[in-house]
Amino acid sequence: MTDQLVIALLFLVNLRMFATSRLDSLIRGVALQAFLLVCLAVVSREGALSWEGWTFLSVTGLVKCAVLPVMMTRALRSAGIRREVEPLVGYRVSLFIGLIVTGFSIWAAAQLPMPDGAADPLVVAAALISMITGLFLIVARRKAISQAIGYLAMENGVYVLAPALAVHGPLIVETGVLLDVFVGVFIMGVIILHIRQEFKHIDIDRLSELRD
Amino acid sequence: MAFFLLLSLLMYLLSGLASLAMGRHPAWGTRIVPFGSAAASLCALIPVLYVLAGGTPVDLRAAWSLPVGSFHLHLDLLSAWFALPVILVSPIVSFYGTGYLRRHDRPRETDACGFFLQLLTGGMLFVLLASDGLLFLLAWEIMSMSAFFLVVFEHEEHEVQRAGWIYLVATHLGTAFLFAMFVLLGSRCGSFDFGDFDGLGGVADVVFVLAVVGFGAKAGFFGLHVWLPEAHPAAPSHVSGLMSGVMIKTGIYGLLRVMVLANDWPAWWGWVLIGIGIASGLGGVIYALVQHDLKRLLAYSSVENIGIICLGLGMSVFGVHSVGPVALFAMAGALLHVLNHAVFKSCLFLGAGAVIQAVGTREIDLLGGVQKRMPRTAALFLLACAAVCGLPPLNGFVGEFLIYLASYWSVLPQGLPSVNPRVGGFVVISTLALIGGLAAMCFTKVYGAVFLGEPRSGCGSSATDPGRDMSVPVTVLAALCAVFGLGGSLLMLLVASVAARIHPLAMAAPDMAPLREASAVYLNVTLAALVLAAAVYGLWRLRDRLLAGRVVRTGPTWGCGYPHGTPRMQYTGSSFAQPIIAAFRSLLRSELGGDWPAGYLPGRSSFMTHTPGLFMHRFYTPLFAAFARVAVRMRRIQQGGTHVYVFYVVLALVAVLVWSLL
Amino acid sequence: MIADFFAALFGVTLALILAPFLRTLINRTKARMAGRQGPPLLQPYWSLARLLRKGAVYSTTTTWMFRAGPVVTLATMFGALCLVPFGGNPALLHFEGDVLLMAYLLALGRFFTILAALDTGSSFEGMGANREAFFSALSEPALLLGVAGLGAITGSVSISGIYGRLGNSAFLGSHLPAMIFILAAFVIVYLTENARIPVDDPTTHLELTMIHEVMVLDHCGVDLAFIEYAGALKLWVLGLLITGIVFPVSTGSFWLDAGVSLACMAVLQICVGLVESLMARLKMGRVPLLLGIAFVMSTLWIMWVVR
Amino acid sequence: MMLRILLFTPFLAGLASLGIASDRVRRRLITAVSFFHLACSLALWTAGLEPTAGRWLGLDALSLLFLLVTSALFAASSFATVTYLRGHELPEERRGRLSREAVFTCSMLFFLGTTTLAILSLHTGVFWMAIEATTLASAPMISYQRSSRSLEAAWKYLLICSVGIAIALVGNTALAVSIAFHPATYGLPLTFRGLAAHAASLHPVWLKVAFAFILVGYGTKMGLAPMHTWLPDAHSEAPSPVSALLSGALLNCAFLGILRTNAILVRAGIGDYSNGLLIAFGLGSMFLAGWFILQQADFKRLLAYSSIEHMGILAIAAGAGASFGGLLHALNHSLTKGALFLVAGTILGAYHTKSTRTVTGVIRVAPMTGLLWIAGFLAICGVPPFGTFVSEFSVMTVLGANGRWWSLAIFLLTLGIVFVGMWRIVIPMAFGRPPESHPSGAPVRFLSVADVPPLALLCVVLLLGVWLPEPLTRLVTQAAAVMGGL
Repeated sequence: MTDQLVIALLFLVNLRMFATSRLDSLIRGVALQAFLLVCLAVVSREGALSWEGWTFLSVTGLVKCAVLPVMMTRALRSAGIRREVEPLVGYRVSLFIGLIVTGFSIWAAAQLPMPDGAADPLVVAAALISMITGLFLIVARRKAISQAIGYLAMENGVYVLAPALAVHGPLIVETGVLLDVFVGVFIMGVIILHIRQEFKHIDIDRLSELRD
Repeated sequence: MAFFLLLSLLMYLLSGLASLAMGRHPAWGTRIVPFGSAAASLCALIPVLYVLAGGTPVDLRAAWSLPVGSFHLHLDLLSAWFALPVILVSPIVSFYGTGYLRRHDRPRETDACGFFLQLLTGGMLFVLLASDGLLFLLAWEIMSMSAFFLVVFEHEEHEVQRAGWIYLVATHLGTAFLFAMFVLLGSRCGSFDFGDFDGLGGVADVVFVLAVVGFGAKAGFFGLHVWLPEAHPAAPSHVSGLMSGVMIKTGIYGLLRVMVLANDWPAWWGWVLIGIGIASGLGGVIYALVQHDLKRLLAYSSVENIGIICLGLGMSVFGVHSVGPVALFAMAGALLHVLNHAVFKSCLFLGAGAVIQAVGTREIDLLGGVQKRMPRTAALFLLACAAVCGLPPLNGFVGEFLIYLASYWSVLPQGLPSVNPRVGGFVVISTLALIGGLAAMCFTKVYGAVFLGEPRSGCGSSATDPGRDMSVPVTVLAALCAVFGLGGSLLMLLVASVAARIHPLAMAAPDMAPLREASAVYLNVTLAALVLAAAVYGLWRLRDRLLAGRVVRTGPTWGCGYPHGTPRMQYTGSSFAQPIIAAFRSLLRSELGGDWPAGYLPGRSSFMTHTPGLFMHRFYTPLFAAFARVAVRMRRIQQGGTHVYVFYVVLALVAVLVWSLL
Repeated sequence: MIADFFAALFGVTLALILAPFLRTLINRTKARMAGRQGPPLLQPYWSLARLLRKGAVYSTTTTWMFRAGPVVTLATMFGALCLVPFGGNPALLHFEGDVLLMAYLLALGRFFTILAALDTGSSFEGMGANREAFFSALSEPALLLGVAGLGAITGSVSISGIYGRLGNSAFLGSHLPAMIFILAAFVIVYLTENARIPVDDPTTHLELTMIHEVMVLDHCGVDLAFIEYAGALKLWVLGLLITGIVFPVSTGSFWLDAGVSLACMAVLQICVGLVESLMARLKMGRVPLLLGIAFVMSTLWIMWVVR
Repeated sequence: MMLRILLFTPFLAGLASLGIASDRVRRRLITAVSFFHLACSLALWTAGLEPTAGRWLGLDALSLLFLLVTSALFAASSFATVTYLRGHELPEERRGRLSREAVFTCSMLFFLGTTTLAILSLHTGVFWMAIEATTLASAPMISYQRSSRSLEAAWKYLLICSVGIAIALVGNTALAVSIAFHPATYGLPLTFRGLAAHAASLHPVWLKVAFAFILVGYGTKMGLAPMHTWLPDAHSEAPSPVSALLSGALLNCAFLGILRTNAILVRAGIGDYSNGLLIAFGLGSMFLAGWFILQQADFKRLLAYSSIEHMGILAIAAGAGASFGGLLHALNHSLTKGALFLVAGTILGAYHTKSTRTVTGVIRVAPMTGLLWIAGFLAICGVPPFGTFVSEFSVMTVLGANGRWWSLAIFLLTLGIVFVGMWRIVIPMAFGRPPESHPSGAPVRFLSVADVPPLALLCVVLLLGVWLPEPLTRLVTQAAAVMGGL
């Protein structure tokens, strides 16, 4: 029951991320997405969770819902931009694409041969849609920061895919993955700052001096 | 015997390295290369003569740690025969080279030149010895690459760089076909050892085509010849001599090596070879005729001679299906022409080099009257010219004589079912005759325009014969032209065993009796030559005797009533070639230019012709331009947008998923 | 064997003596056609003798090449003379492929004539040399191919063999058209090589129209004599190739054969005279066409011979 | 033990370098650590190979081979790094602890560490971690100059590779799922070897999915077309020693992941599928790279594209089952390309431009550099007697033996295009007169210090072309066996 609720929320959040133009709401969206995904991870393995599992999940939640968003917001401030004007793909179209993609991911999740003990296909679908959202943001948005957000969203999706498919990676690996993501986003932020200093803007499509 | 071969290869390498190391040494610098080359040649000469004299083939296998291929050297009659020109010409050339390069002041390039010259010569020998696919390619590339570094000797000039690039591309694209050929053979025969290639793994026809293209690029078959007229003018003259005289023959060698491994020679191989022969022979000589650049002209004449060799090979393919001595004669003729062309062509290049160095230009139409200033060089060059025209009693005649003879035999009625031999012989005779006439025209043009008459420009008014270091090698080569010509019978005896064993049918029972008769026949030619010489001498004396008591005055050339003749009014090489340009307009597509005399009192007028290479101009240049255009169009893929790049990733992922799940 | 040798020797000496006389025949014919008296019969001999007695003027431009030209040309003609059979007997020197030697001896002589002409540095002689080289390059294949055709018919690869066997009438049947074409080709080659009308005009003195004559403009005295004599010999040598086809004599008796061939030779020269007086010289640009025709005709035998 | 030392030394040194104030010490540190690393891996080799199979880390022939290549390249390029840093001294106030150069040193050492980790890791997850970590460690090195171009390159590199590697993570998950269907494999630790051992009882569909994701993911990092797009930018903008490392070490690591996964599929009996994909991507990469090499205006980009082409060759070799030739080619290519990038760095230092049109007459300006430039290109074109010739030829022979004639044709065609394009560019660069702008008065030294490392590398390649030492042959053979999934 709860998980269905979470999934529904998740779909909504993702659609919102497809459609929104304000970068701060995008960040909030990704934070919320992360939170919901963690919740999904919790509910998808019914309570069979050791204490280090709990700690790990809480750490993850902390990093993904609090630390990274905060970092992003600060990068956003220093970059001094609020919203994504004229994206490569307009917002209505994006929303439309979002709907299509949602449908596709639900269908795809239904197609997959599930191992026993796997969660509800909808969970998988939720993971997929989050990933696709991330990819879409990277492809269809101009600002470097929204691409970073996209990367984060994608990571969220990938991250929850494992528990959804009843795959329990060893803790150390999970930690390493989390660390990587953290450092990755951190460095992205740093580079965004440098780009900001160098170019006075962070429009990726104007960032195409290197070409053949 | 194998020891000597290894030793000679090693000597080439070591002397090359030594010349790199101590090239500036006052005493040694100039000596290392030629003497090293001579010593190596002597070492190689022993086993080569041993094999040619009927000894057992020299075979050497050694362990080699590479994943594919094995270290297998093999010196049989075929490779021994092709080794002859290498051994004979390379030392002479390198002796000349030291003198030639001393006159350029480029110490570093000179050292490199010495090194790569040794590498080239050793590489050629290595190619002839290698009896394993990988080893062969190794040797082949070493040879080609060192030739490249020799070509770019004067690398500041843009033409030289371009020439080097063209040569490199030509040789490498040719080699790509050889890669394919050896991979095919290896996959069919299970190993890369030539010993296992018997019957060419049942894919003889494919292999033959690949070999024709791959080796033809090196040999300079017409159409694949574009690098010769570029590289030879660019390279130092002795290098051009070596490349044009000897290196391009390795292409013929490779082709023959492959053909020998076949069980049978289908008739269409013969037609292919004769077709190549006609194209190369006629195309080569016609293009040679219309050139203004002395060395470019010589390069085209090499294409022509390769064509003659191909005609011989084609005839011998037909000979396999015919009776009588056709196959034997044709093959022997081709092989002899390989040797003889090596001699007279290198002689021509060395002589041309001496002239060019003395007068400082390669433009034929700027020269004239060089004979008065460089009489010795002129005489030697004349000899070589007569040889390249195939005039008796010089060595150019020997090979052509045999090929002609084979063709005459093959048109005789023999009651064979197939008409291929008779028609083939008929075609070969007509082509050879045309080539001969045009070649005579071409080289009378060269000699007349460069050496005879009055100087057409100030070029080289102070030219003199070069010193002994350069003139002796040329003399030796010219002498070889005469000796090989007069001793044609002996050459035929020498080549008999080789030619007789090459044929797939004759392998078992080589029959070289006809060649013995032919060599006896050729004695008549020698005899006639001697009689001729006697007659010339006698008539000359007679003339002197008759003129003895008479008034012999000198005066200006009769100008036919035009009193103010100037040297620039002489018939130039261009005007000499004009009828050809007119006759073959459609083929040559020469560009005629200059301003024609106009009005009643015309001012200064001029005329120029330029004949671009057909394939270069109409095929390769457009082709490469097209490639460049496509490349530019492809650039759009890498247009700089990150999201586009990520989109590529996504697309690839989707594509792969779809392909793997559907 | 010995008889053959002496017969051939006789043929050669006959040629050496009678060759200049052929000029007379041609000129007489032309004169008669033009209704003139014509030069005395022995005129060529007189002119040769006078030339041999003259002194010489050499251009300062020239080198030994200029002097070598006539000598080598004459020598090569001697050589060629030894290779063609006369009157059904094998030639003085005959072997497989002697036709090649003959053709290339002619080429050698031409080579030196051309170089000698270029040695003078005169633009006119250069022009003549150029034409000579070009036209001979076209006529040589016709000659060699024609001989090859005859060889294919008779089954021999030496001139003497070929002309010896042409006698028996077995070839006349199916091969007649082939032989006619070859003959036609030979006639054109004959006119070209000997610089006769319609290819060249030996009588005119307008340098621009001449080929062979203009090449020897600067030669005089002995050299000119050599050249003239060589030209006469060339008439004879190539003439034998034609007469051998037209009238392949093989009556047993030697003297008869010799006489017949001499008669044929005379007739041939008269025909040449007739051609010269009935035809005009072709435009220089058309000559290659004519030679092309000769080449084609010399190839046509393939259709009858190779089946 | 040895492995741990090998692994942790770089990390510790990296952390330490952050705290070091003096540039000289830090630069010394780089050289010292790289040579220590090289010594350790050589010691591992000479110690004789016992496949240590820990749960996370382990050493087998394959990893040893790549380890040797990596540490050799690091050792070679450490000198060049030092010279580079000397050449780009920062202003006084920017020196000291946590300075940009300190960060650079740190990330370089971390890069070494993460590369080692990737090579040594047996567990799919750890491998993934390590690969992502290499990206993170190398990004700051690319953006070292802080120029607009280098920042752009770094951003593209970071983003595209991160996305790709995230995709690869999905592949890992799919692998994990594929074991969940069969009791024999349920709960199996996700080590490459373990998976290969039980390959038969894995779920084929999930395996296919896994391979698809992993191929695209790690392929992005390896530079297979069309995921290669970051590679030319990163290689051309990074400092030349870094480019050498990226091209010689990093790409190989990603390739390692694909290899090990492919081994699993081969053992699972769906090798045709994965091999077909590999060959397709390989040919695609070669072909595309060939076109971009034609008329390339920037010689570092030229080298980058040639790396793409050679990655294609490696993929083809893996797909065609030319294990020996492929691994040999990986070795040869890494050494050659490393040498070429180092030489490119020298040329860049001498001419201050990467434009192929303005650089002329290198053998006049710096003879040895010019010679190395030419020799390097001969080697990279697979011209004998260099090792690349042997390895490429043996790959071709396998293609022929499998009867893949079309692949062979495209292969040869591409090699031809590449050759034409490269020499069109290289001849005017190496030969000719130096540009007028260049100070001709400068005294020409035949051999400068900067030439020594590339010279050494090329000598090794040359040696490998004429003689393979027996231990190396054994190593490569064993590695090939590992490639077969044994």
